[in-house]
Amino acid sequence: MAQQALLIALFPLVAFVIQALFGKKLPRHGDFVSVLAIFGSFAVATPIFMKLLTQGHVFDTFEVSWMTLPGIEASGRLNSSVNLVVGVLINNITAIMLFMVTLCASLIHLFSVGYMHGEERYHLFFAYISLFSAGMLGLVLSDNLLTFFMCWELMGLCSYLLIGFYYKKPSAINASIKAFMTTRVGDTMFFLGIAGLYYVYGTSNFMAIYKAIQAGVAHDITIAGFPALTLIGFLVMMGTVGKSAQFPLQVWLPDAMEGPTPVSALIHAATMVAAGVFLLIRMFPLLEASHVVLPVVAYVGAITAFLAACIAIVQVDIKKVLAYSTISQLGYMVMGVGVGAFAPGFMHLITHACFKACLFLCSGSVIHSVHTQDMREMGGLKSKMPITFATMFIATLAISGVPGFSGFVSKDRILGGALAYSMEHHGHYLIPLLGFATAGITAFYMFRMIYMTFFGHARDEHKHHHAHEQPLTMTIPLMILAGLSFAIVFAGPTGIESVDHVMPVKWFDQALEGAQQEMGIAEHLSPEAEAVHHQAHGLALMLSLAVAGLGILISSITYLKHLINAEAIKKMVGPLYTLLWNKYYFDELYLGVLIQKGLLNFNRMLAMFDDKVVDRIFVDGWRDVTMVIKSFIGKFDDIVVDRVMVDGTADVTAGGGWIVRQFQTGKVQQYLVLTVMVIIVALFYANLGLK
Amino acid sequence: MFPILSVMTYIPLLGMIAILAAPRNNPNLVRWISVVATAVPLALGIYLYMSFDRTTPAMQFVEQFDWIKPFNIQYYMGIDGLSVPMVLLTLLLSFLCVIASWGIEDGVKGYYAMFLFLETGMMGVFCALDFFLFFLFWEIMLLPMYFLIGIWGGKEKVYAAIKFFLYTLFGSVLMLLVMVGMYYYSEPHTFNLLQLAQGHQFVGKTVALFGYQLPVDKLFWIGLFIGFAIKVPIWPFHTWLPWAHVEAPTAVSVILAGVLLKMGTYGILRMNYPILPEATLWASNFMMILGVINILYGAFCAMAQKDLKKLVAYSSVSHMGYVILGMASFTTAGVNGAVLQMFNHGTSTAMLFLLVGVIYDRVHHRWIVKPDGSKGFGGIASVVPVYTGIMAIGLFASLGLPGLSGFISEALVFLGAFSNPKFQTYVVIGSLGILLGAAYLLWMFMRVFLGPLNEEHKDLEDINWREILTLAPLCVLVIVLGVYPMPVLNLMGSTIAKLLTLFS
Amino acid sequence: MLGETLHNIKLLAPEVCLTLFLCLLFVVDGILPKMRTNRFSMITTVVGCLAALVLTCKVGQTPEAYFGGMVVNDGLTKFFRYFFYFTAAVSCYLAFGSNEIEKQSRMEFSLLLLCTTIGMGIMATASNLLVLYMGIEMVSIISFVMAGFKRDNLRSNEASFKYLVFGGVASGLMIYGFSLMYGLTGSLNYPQIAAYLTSTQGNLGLVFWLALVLIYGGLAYKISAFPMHFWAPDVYEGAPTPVATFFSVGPKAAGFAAFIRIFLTVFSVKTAEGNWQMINGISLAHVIAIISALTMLVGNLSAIGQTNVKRILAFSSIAHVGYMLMGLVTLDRSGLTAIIFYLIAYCAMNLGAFWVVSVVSNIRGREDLDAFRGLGWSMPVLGTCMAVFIFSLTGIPMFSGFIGKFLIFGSVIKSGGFLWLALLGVLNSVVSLYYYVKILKSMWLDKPESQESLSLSFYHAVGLVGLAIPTIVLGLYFTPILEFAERTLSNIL
Amino acid sequence: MNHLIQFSSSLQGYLAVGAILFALGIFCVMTRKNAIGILLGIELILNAAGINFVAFSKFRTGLIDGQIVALFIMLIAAAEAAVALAVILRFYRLKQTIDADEASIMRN
Repeated sequence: MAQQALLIALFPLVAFVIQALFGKKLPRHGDFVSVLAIFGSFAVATPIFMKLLTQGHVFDTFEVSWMTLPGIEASGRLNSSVNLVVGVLINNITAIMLFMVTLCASLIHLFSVGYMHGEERYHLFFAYISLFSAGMLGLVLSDNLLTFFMCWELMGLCSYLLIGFYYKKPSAINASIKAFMTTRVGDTMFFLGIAGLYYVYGTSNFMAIYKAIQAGVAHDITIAGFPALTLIGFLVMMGTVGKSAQFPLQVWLPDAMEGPTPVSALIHAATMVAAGVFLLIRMFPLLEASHVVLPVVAYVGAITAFLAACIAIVQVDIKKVLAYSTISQLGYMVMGVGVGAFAPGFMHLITHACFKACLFLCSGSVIHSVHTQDMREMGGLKSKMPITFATMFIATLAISGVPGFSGFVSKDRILGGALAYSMEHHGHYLIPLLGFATAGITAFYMFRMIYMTFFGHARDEHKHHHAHEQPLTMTIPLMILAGLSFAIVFAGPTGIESVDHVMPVKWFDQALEGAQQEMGIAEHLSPEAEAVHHQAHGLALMLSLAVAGLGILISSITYLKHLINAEAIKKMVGPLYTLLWNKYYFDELYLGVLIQKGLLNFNRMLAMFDDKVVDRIFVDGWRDVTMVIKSFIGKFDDIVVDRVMVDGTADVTAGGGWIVRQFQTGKVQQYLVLTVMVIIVALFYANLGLK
Repeated sequence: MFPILSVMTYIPLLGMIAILAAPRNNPNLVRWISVVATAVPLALGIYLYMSFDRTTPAMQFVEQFDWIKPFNIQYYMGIDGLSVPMVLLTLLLSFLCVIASWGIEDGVKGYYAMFLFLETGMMGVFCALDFFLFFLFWEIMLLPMYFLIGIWGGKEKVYAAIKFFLYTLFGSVLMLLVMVGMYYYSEPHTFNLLQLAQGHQFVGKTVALFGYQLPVDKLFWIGLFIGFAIKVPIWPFHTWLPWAHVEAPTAVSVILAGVLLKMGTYGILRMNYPILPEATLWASNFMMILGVINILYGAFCAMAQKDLKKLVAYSSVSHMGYVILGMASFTTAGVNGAVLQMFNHGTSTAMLFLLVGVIYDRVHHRWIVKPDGSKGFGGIASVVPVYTGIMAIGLFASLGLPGLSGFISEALVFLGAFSNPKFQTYVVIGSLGILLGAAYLLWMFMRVFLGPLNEEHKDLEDINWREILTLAPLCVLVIVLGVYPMPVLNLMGSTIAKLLTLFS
Repeated sequence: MLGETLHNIKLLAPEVCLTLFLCLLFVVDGILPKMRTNRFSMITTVVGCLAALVLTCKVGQTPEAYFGGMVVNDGLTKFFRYFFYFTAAVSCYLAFGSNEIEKQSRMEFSLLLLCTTIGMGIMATASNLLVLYMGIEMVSIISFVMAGFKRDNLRSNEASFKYLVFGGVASGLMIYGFSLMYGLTGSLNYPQIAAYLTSTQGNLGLVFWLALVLIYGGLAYKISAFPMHFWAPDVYEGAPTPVATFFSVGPKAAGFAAFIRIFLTVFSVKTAEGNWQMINGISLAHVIAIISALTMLVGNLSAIGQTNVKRILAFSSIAHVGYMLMGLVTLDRSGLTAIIFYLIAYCAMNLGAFWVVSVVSNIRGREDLDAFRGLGWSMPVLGTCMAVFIFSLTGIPMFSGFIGKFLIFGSVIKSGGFLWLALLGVLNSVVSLYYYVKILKSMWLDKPESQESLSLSFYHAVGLVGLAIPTIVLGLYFTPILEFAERTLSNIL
Repeated sequence: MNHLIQFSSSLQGYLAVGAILFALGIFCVMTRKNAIGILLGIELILNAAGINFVAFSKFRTGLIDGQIVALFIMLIAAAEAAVALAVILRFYRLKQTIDADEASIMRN
């Protein structure tokens, strides 16, 4: 079964090659090649998912040795001292991820056929998207961190190419380089983490690492002074921080909105950014083993969630709002994993992928019809675009955590886990606090977006007049994605008996249970811990409902009924608003101080140093030194020193040559004087030598 | 049996003689002679690759007979895992460069004669196993390089040529002293590199210098290291590189970056490591520091460059830093990664230089940002799409993007170096190089290819078939080795394993 | 008695043969004035030299002193005789191709050249202070005349005047040194002097050192070593190029012959396994090392700033004397083999380099670097030969110059004590590249102003290529020369 | 200095004369402006050597080879003088002066 799974990643790869080489010449510029390829992958992924649903457990691996470097034993026989083995791992998590990724990707491919119609480099767009899908699926399938990292960076490349798709716009190029460089910061640390793993365990295969951690191998090894597991855990976390745009490396995601909207949907909502969280899930046993890293992960997640949510409030660009909401939701997932709620975190990843993809595609269809991204120029589109409105509204309900929708199920569990974590450890109350606050703010700004775009009167008549519903190819994906946002799809025990028995399908929890067994972390809680959890989940349910309702209420008052004047609040809040508007000045900090003033000046100075000083002083010129001497010794030397200056050590030798040549005065008698003087000196030494 | 190595080395020499004899006013005949003179050794090289035995670390295709009996100097040629990749790289790049320099008009005979003479020198260096023969080929290469840079170079060609010649000669005269020293301090006086490596002959001895009794093996190690470090180039000795690369014609700077830089590291692995293992261990920390400096220094300087070729030159300094990092780690993965990086850097930098040459032939300037601050190039991706595509491949290969060859060797170097507990802090600092590498290459890609079109270059015509022919094999190599590196990696495995037994 | 003199004359056959050719020239000069201006005199000189070469092969190999110990015939003499006659033949061939020697004074030139060659022969075979003085003076006085051969040229006259004054004083010092040595040891023959010096068991007085310094002064003038090198650049630049060519190789080698002869037979004694060991009390190794270092430095450093190619080559010949003296530091077999090989290599490459300068001065009338501009492209054969000679002079492998330096550094490093000297020598050869390549830069790297393609006459081409080929061949395969040097050294008296 | 003592007393005188002549010769060569003056200096040096040889031949060895050398020295001095005068004559014809410092066209 694992061999067929390889096909999932190979189809889009083949599509990329075909598209890149012959895209332009194919009919319809070859968009059908990519779409067929991704649907093919979906077709292969579904039976695996079905097998998981029916049997509740699926496991298969397939390995091939990629690089073997021989070493010589004492006996002189060649053994393979370094053997990099790579392959495919299919377990419950992979099956779910495969299904979700291929589903979202297929729908987004379909959507972009309509959205990108008429674009100048149409065929290249599909080439890049296929390459990206191949990278993402490769990442999901790979059973070791090396190929994981390779696909990870391949996706980084595709996001660079796709963000910079409209390369005529300077802002797009800057955004693409910013994205690539920021993620690369995270990737470099992640790679060091992998190197650490090879150092500690000699392999980066997940299964091998799980077994080694269970066996308690290598708890005492230190790398460069730090305990090994903590350092590796931290480095792996930094990989996620880079890729999933967590604090402090979150600056690139909002700018990544420069790319076409399907790209934002596929890459910057559903899959790539989720890969960071997927990494945490894959490496959860390692993080858990190091005890120090998990709380850090939780705090990073919580802080990112809260900060991003606040910024989203003030955004006017529809895609920017969604971008910040993505960062915020990712913060949720990271917080979930951080507090040990590993299963809800993964669940939120899946649910978020669906409804966030739907939200982005809806915003895409809105932008496609009104040709602007600024919400202040929209309004009253409800009547004009009924299907887009309906699907977008469902997705908004899901993300705001309204019960009955998938978002509620996963977010509630995460908040429950966070609460349980803080109650258990009698500390860290900041994490659940930030969690609930973010939940409220999320509801607030999502409904603000809905009201500003669809409700109220049209602010710009010309655009309103043009608004029209999108063709079927674009609306069908919206409907399917909206459908997935309903809770029954993922229903699982919500802790409330009455609600639970209504939800017939518990497949998700069974799958996660099986996965935890494999990872060796199925913690069997002690009775009182069980009670604390139960109590926490009940409390969390109440709190999240209250907070979500509050958010929606405030949002409707200000933006639907206009009872509170948003402008007045803005003035009253004043400096806080500008702080939020400038995204806490992170951009200025990174780009301005760190890059412009710090790095580039340093380079310019170093290059000048290399060219002028090292090249000149050590090698080419003693000019400055001779200048200093000149100023002291005065006129006579001025004549001698000036004529000596030629070029560097060459100066010195040439200078030496010049001095020696001055003895060659041309007058033969002076030669004789010199010769006789040398002979007298020689005699003096001979005499001295004799004594 | 058929002396394949000598034949491969001397066919270009025959080609040179044929060219000198060819009539003056027929440049095409000269070009075709040189194509044949490089194609035949390439074909033999492919046969060599096929029939090379990957399992034994011993020397293969050995040719050994007495040359100068009184000094026990032998004509001793042979290749093993270390030299095969370099030999193949030399043959391939020479063949491609001969095609790439089709556009040379003035002094065609002189140019191709010098070029073929250079190839003989390079082949000799990689195949020679007798120190005297090695030194002979090592210095012979300087002559054609001086004339190639000096006559067909850019504006400051004369200064660059003499600087290159003086620098490398300084290095190689130190090597001459070490060679003679090793001859007289080895028990049965010999120049044979394999015999010199037997029995740690130089460990105890000392020599008097300025009144002190200095240990002989450390002095030899330092002398050889300086000679080879100038070639690599390693940090304090690198200032000739930007000059020589910028002023040399395209094909020559490809060979300079593709092959000549590797001779330094190849020399260290061929001589310093096996003959003076104790001294190498003694100096491993020192080499690691220099490697890290090379990486960061090259990257930082590259960031501030405004000339395309100088940027690629400094990037070579940075990439060679990885090789030194890998070599100094004494781990299987590290050293294998280093030798693979020598091969991969050869292909990816050759691509970059060829591409810079393509744009230079059309526009006759290489300014990313003109000295007066105005834009050199801008947004030419829309005008020359195919060229941009190939440049992207070359760029991302040298960037170390997974899926292309640069990543594999960088990964091996870092995995290897990291698994040696002594050097972990160095590796962490060195990994900054990966980050900076991405920065300056992407900055260049953005400034030259993306953004609004610079009107000056509206009518730039795209890459033609001849240029594609030179770049295609390199693209294929870069991609194939990125996916499955074993075809090149298994060549060197057994030799490096045997080499490392000295250090375990 | 008669039989013995006959035997002695048979041993002196080459010199005798040359004298006969000299007389022939005198007679022809008197009888057939027409022969003065054509190539007859060159042909006779060359034939004379070849005949002498053949006779030297015939002369017996067994080392013996004859004419009462005043003259000795052994391996050293045989080698240097080959050397002188070859140099004389080539210089004469070169001179007749250059327009600096007018047609009417061709006869005189050949006469002077033959005479100098005989003088050099005597210097090499002398094992008696008087005979040595005769030989040196014979060569010097004729060289004064040859230096000033271009009568109406101011620079040539100035060259001969300087050479005259400096040479006169130097040989004066030398003969005064000889007188003191004669006074101290009571004999003129080297063996007796050596016997006396060994008998003093090391407590040699100040007089001996004074004599030694003065004798060194005289000999250093001949090979233009450190304190006595001042005359060389001016004389080489002023003298006509063929004469300068001859000066840089012939008399210099003769000086070396005398230097080695005195060193080996007077100041040291032959040890068992064929090396030489200083007489106790005289440890000159460090003195020679310092002299060689200073000579190298003076030669190389002064040459850097020069623009006149002849002057560059003059300084380079001083530098090469410095390299050769390094061989004498250890006085063992490898050192002397190195000197012999270096002399052979130096002869070929230096003759070639000067020959190119002579051809250029034929065409362009002047010898500064601008005259060489673009000559590589207009005369490829000349350019390539010059490249071969220049790279060989610098010591780049594949050329004989490198092998010379390789052997010299080898002998120095082998002795172990003088690593600093080897380092200095190596750095000097890097510095030497700087000014040598300036010549190639102007020949090849600079484009010629006018595109006129000059043709190199066959007369010169034969000579140049004839010298370039051995420079390359010796660079690649030099075993026969080593064996020849071995034979030479094995039978020194 | 003990070697000199064993010679008979009168040798001292000759050697002293020789040495003085030698010193004068060198001094004369170095200081005289006039080219002919320089030649005189050279002749003085050669004669000093001649005196030494004759003195040693009489007192030290008693053989006549010292005197033969003196003869040869005179011979060579004559030859040298002839050539020198010819060169100086040509020098005068070209530069109308025989000041030694004039001969310095070719320098460093």
